[in-house]
Amino acid sequence: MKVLTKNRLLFIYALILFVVIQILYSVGILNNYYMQIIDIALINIILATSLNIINGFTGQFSLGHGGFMAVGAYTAGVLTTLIWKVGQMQALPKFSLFIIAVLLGGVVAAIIGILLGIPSLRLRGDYLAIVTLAFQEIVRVGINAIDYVGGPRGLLGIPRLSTFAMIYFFTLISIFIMKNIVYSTVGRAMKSIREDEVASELVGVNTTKYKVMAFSIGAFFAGVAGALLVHVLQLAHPTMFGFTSPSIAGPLSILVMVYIGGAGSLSGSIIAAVVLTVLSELLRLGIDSLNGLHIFPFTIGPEWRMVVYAVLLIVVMLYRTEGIMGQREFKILVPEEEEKNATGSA
Amino acid sequence: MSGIFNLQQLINGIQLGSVYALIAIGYTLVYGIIRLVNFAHGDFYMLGAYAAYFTINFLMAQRMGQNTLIVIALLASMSVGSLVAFLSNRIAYRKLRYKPRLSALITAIGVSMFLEYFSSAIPAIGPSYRPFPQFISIKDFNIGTVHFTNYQIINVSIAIVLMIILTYIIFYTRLGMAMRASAQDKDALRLMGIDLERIIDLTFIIGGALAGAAGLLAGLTYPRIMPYMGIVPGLKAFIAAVLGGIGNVVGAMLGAFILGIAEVLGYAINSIVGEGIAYAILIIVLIFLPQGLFGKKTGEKV
Amino acid sequence: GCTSKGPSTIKIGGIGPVTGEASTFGVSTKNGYEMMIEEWNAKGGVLGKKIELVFADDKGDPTEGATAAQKLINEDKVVAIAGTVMSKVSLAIAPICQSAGIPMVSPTSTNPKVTQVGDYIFRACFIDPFQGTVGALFAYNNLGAKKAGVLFDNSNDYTKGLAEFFRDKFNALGGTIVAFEGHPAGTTDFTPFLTKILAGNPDVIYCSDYYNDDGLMAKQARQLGYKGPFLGGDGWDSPDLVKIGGDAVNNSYFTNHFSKDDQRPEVQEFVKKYTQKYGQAPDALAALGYDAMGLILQAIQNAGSTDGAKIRDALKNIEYHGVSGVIKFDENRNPVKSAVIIKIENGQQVYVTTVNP
Amino acid sequence: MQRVVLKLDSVTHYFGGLRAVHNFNLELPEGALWGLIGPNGAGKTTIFNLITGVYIPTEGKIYLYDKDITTYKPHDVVAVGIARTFQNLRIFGNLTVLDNIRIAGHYRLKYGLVDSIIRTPSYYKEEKSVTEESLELLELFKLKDKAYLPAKALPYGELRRLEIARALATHPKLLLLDEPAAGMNPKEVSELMEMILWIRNHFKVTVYLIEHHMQVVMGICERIKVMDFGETIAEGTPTEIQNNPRVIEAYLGRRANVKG
Amino acid sequence: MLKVNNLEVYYGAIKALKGISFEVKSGTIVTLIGANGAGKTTTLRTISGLVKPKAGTIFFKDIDITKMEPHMIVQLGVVHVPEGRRVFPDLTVKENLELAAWTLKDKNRFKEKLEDVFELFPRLKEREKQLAGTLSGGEQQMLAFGRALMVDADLIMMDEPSMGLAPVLVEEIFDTIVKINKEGKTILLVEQNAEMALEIAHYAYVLEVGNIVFEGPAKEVKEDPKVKAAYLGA
Ligand SMILES: Nc1ncnc2c1ncn2[C@@H]1O[C@H](COP(=O)(O)OP(=O)(O)OP(=O)(O)O)[C@@H](O)[C@H]1O
Ligand SMILES: Nc1ncnc2c1ncn2[C@@H]1O[C@H](COP(=O)(O)OP(=O)(O)OP(=O)(O)O)[C@@H](O)[C@H]1O
Ligand SMILES: CC(C)C[C@H](N)C(=O)O
Ligand SMILES: [Mg+2]
Ligand SMILES: [Mg+2]
Repeated sequence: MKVLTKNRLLFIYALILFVVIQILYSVGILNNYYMQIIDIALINIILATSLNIINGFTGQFSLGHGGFMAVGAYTAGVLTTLIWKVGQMQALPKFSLFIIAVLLGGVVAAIIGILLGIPSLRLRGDYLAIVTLAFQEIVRVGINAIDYVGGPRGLLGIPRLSTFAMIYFFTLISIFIMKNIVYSTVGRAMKSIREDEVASELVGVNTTKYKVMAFSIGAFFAGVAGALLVHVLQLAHPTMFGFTSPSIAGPLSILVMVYIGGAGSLSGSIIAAVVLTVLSELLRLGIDSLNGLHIFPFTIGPEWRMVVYAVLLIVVMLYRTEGIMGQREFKILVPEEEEKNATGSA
Repeated sequence: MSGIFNLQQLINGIQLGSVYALIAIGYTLVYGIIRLVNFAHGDFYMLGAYAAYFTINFLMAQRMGQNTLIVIALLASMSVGSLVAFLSNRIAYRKLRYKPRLSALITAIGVSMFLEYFSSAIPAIGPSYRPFPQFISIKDFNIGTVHFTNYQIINVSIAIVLMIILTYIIFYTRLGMAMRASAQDKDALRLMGIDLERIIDLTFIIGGALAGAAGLLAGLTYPRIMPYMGIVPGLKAFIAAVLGGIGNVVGAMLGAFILGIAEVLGYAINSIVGEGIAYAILIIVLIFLPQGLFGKKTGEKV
Repeated sequence: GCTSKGPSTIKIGGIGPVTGEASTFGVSTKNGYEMMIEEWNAKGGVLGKKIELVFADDKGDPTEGATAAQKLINEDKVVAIAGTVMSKVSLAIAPICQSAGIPMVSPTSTNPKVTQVGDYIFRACFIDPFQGTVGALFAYNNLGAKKAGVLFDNSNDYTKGLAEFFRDKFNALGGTIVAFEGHPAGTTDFTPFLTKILAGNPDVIYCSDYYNDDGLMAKQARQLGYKGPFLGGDGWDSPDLVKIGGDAVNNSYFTNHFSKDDQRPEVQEFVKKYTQKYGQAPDALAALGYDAMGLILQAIQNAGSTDGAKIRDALKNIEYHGVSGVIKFDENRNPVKSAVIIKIENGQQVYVTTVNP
Repeated sequence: MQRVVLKLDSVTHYFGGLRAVHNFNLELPEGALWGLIGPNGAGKTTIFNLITGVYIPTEGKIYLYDKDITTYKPHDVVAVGIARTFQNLRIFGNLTVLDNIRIAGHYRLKYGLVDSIIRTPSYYKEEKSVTEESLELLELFKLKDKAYLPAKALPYGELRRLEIARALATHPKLLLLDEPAAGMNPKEVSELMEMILWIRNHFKVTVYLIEHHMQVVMGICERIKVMDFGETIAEGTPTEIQNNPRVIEAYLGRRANVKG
Repeated sequence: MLKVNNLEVYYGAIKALKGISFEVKSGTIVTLIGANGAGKTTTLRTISGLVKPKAGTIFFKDIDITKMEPHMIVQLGVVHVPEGRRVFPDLTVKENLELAAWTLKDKNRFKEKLEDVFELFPRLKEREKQLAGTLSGGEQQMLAFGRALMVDADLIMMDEPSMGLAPVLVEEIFDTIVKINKEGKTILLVEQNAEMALEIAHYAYVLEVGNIVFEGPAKEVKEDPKVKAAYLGA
């Protein structure tokens, strides 16, 4: 009998986790609040891992992830809401159209990713960062100017098609695909660019191609995640994807996740996405329960939550500078054939 | 007609540019030396504005004269900007000096969030807009159809004086020389018997002081302040610094004025796309001049 | 539902942005919620129970708002929600409340779509079209303006909405819009837009922003030589307007729910108590937050139950005397209340006239 | 007659106003081991950069086996068979030693993004073969026991070996070595000399080399070219070069401490 | 003058120096030779305070400098010319020299020193206003040397001054070292070019993967058969 391959194992674990969550939900241990946190955490996993492909694995410092999210979100939202009007459809065509819409959101984002990848060929480091940031803001301003998608009012009336199962499925597939990319000659090419662009060009890596590819892969998944997100919230709004968005699923927060988790570690992004998403809610609950204890003569206002969050960010970075995982990966994500070669796994 | 209005817009742009410039210089100064994109820099500006706000309110209650008042307020905002910049360097950046560059970027984001959220959480500042005291009576000047006020004159002249002082420091003093040298090779600097950390502290102090001064000027000209007021100007200053060639102080000033004027003229052309224009210019400039307008080509040597 | 031995308090959810760039609005709103609840508790609570406000921050962001609403409903088991400030966030919260059967009253979300989400969703404020239209009528008929300039926040649906309805109505009346200028969020320097507007020699400038921006705009317009009046919406209503705008805002007008000169006791009472408690006079957001919470509590009282459906039905039939006017809901759960026009004279708000919808 | 592997035809290169290389000509025969020397800043590394496509010459042509590669991108230059090492080590420090080698096989792998994602048989087949081949190469260079360490953990001497191995992993016909002996002591230098000779024979490559260690250049190069200020000032056998007064003046110095 | 005792230095988990001890006597040229990665650079970096040792002590003129910051150590009179020259490329030659004189309080003293340096390296004087980054390798090495002389130091530590230089320049640099030594400076010289280093040094230490394996007067070391075989390429 053949032993289980890791990929199968990964799917089995994932299935078990899925069933456990479903059971916990149906018996009421996990209420809608927890499910919402789980949904957002899963979406953040896709966002952080995909940004990591660009920033952590390929070493191209991008601040434009919000732009890709927005493109994916609006593409899918326009399809489901304005064009196909799936709101009143039966479950089956509705969900298959939804999957198509999400994928198309990813594809359009990926195409934009290719376009944005092109300046990355000429720009390095902070210059690239600022151009990607400018791109993100242009997307935001651009959406503001398009009345068809609601302009500053946002795209409204999006049906709630992102069920937990749907998000879970997309997250799992995304991780699987990105893991397979990372552990392949494509991934190696990306990492070599991060390490030394000139040297990798001079050992035969077409750095142009792989930089653009990294941008489009990252953009694809950011688009998918954006599409999923707006089908949870039932609206898309330009400010959600801008530089100043305070959202836990906003671009700045995702960037933080990549580096807190460890640039160059998918596992790190997964952990950081979950930890930071949960942490932000735990702080909310923590302040509530501190106030509930009535040990202080005053009540702690909800505004202190973000103060604590900021302090924790600084502290983690000061004491875990390489991020939680550094460049290490969970064993389960490392293919058999690469086990020996993985630079330290956890 | 439209020609004259364009002249007016030009003045508007210079005024906006001078605020950007003061923030951008600090940005670029710090960047030049420790390669840190200090996201919190816009918040130093915000705290500078609050420092001026409290000082002026306090001194106005003492019935102090206009001129002394503005000088003291300027000193107060510059000191607070310096102090906060100095402390954030010591607490959040110093320990990461020899670590991967981006980890300090994340603590900078943390510092920025902290300063904003903390300011808005404490009752002394609070989240609301505060009307900035207007202790100088407005005087209007008209030349043809171009209007400007004594506020604009005060604003632009303080900015210019500070910039001249800074340029002097950087290019004609030993401190400035050390600052430029530490941007090039830190260990070598230390081997010359120079205390690198002191140079970095001083850089933050100078950068913070300029941001603080910008806070005062913004308060004077746009008389309402709030804890999140630093985000957008901070972002714009960052853009200006990159546009000018990041790390290059003169470039940052010019970048700021170019950005200010381009933005204003952009709005004058089309209000909807106006906002995108600054970003579009930036992208186009960088595609053709990847090191910014005045950045030095540091073509990596193979 | 509310069956046997319920808890000893009734929990009401409150949502608003107390952090982030909209926090200045959120805090006023939250103050309004709190004050209303304190007043009821001082009177012995509702249905014989004390009322507890469970407040959650939404940072002015839809994602955070949705999570906050889920928490209030599922963790804290609130019976109704007052919230939230920004329409974009209310639109993410509304479907959650609707499907959970929890009534929601937004104090300030003016986008017409908000209450269209479902029959559990109400609001305490005007909707965008109303004020813009009233403003245009006033400008054309009462001020005799023939040429108007418009300045608004391009990325804020409220101010853009007002601006658009003003423009459309003003045009329909036969006036000319000399410039229709949107500025980006976070702008402090409005001179480029004002310069453009003034080039058309307007008789009036319609500024549909909130007071903090309007004050600056007025100032900067005066510096550019503008002498005429400004006109705005309820966003102008704040004591800080005059502090920011100074003399520049004198002889300007805005549409509002109520006037502080209004001699109705609830208004006078509110202004006094609020100023005492928070050290500053209330703005429009505080008033609406106060009324939104009042609507909910009154409805629970009227329903005699904390059951969501019953509260909803009570809200539908309510006639509530709030500080922002007498509120009754139309079939879209929008309040039917009249607007007043207020003039600023020597830094004081002066009642001008009442306009009925 | 031996074929010419590499031909540079009146190559000139400017950096802005600076003429770094002027009218450089070269016909490197198959199997040769030639050297390029000259004072600092003479333009030697620039020649390598021009050959490998890092810069495109301002004037002149570059041919590999009669194929005009003047305007090739660096990765295309690798694909047609030219590999190089760097004056300052350029190793992928955070990648394993094995990955440093495998990446050099990248351009030969046929499987692509889609194969990686769905793990087609060709992924497994090609990954297996590139891994095996890389391990063999590491064995030859006595680095196999360090294959799974991050490269940055290796001492300097091994890094230099790794860099040469990585260059060879691209299956070059021509190997360019830029100061391979930099920072080595005389003993290590002699070992290196042997290794270069061995590489030439074992991998059947043509070698072109830049060095300041006269021991190396005079010891193993068959012919030497001397540059100064971008100009070729001399060319010939080691003995000819050692006795060329112009070279002594510009480069070697009067007390020239040169061992053959 | 300089006494190093049982110095141990780690880079993360890598032990670069395994407890070395040596001393440098006033007025001499002492050379530290050894293979690549033996720890020569690390030794100098530790003495100048750039790297902190895990164990061991360093005394300079009987002052414990083990835990001092680099700028303090320079002020005491130890100057380090780093591997690879490390001039400030975007400052002019003169500015480079001015910075090096940071620790000098007296303006006249600075002028004097500058004269001295220019006298020793007339080529630097010619290029006073040129940006250091545009100097040739040999000139940069002279500048690095000159910078060290601007500091009022008694001990000059030089890390591979001949690296990457054309033979003709190597000769010049070594001549200068001898000259300076004759003028009274103590020199600690790290070199790969063992042959030439041993020729000018008075005393030598041989370093091998973090340990000192051999020491003696330079002449003896040069003739030692083991050293000959390992470092002089027979
Ligand atoms: N990217 C570049 N931009 C501008 N000038 C350059 C560049 N690369 C090299 N140079 C200049 O071209 C000239 C030749 O440099 P090159 O690196 O080829 O010298 P080299 O002969 O290899 O010297 P060394 O022996 O010191 O390595 C030098 O003057 C150098 O400063
Ligand atoms: N920054 C560093 N991080 C990790 N290891 C280092 C670092 N610097 C040096 N090492 C290691 O410490 C050991 C000693 O290095 P060092 O640079 O002192 O040697 P060296 O004798 O100066 O060699 P070379 O002749 O190459 O200059 C080597 O194994 C080297 O790899
Ligand atoms: C406070 C305001 C900006 C809210 C606005 N009325 C809205 O509907 O979004
Ligand atoms: Mg070279
Ligand atoms: Mg060394």
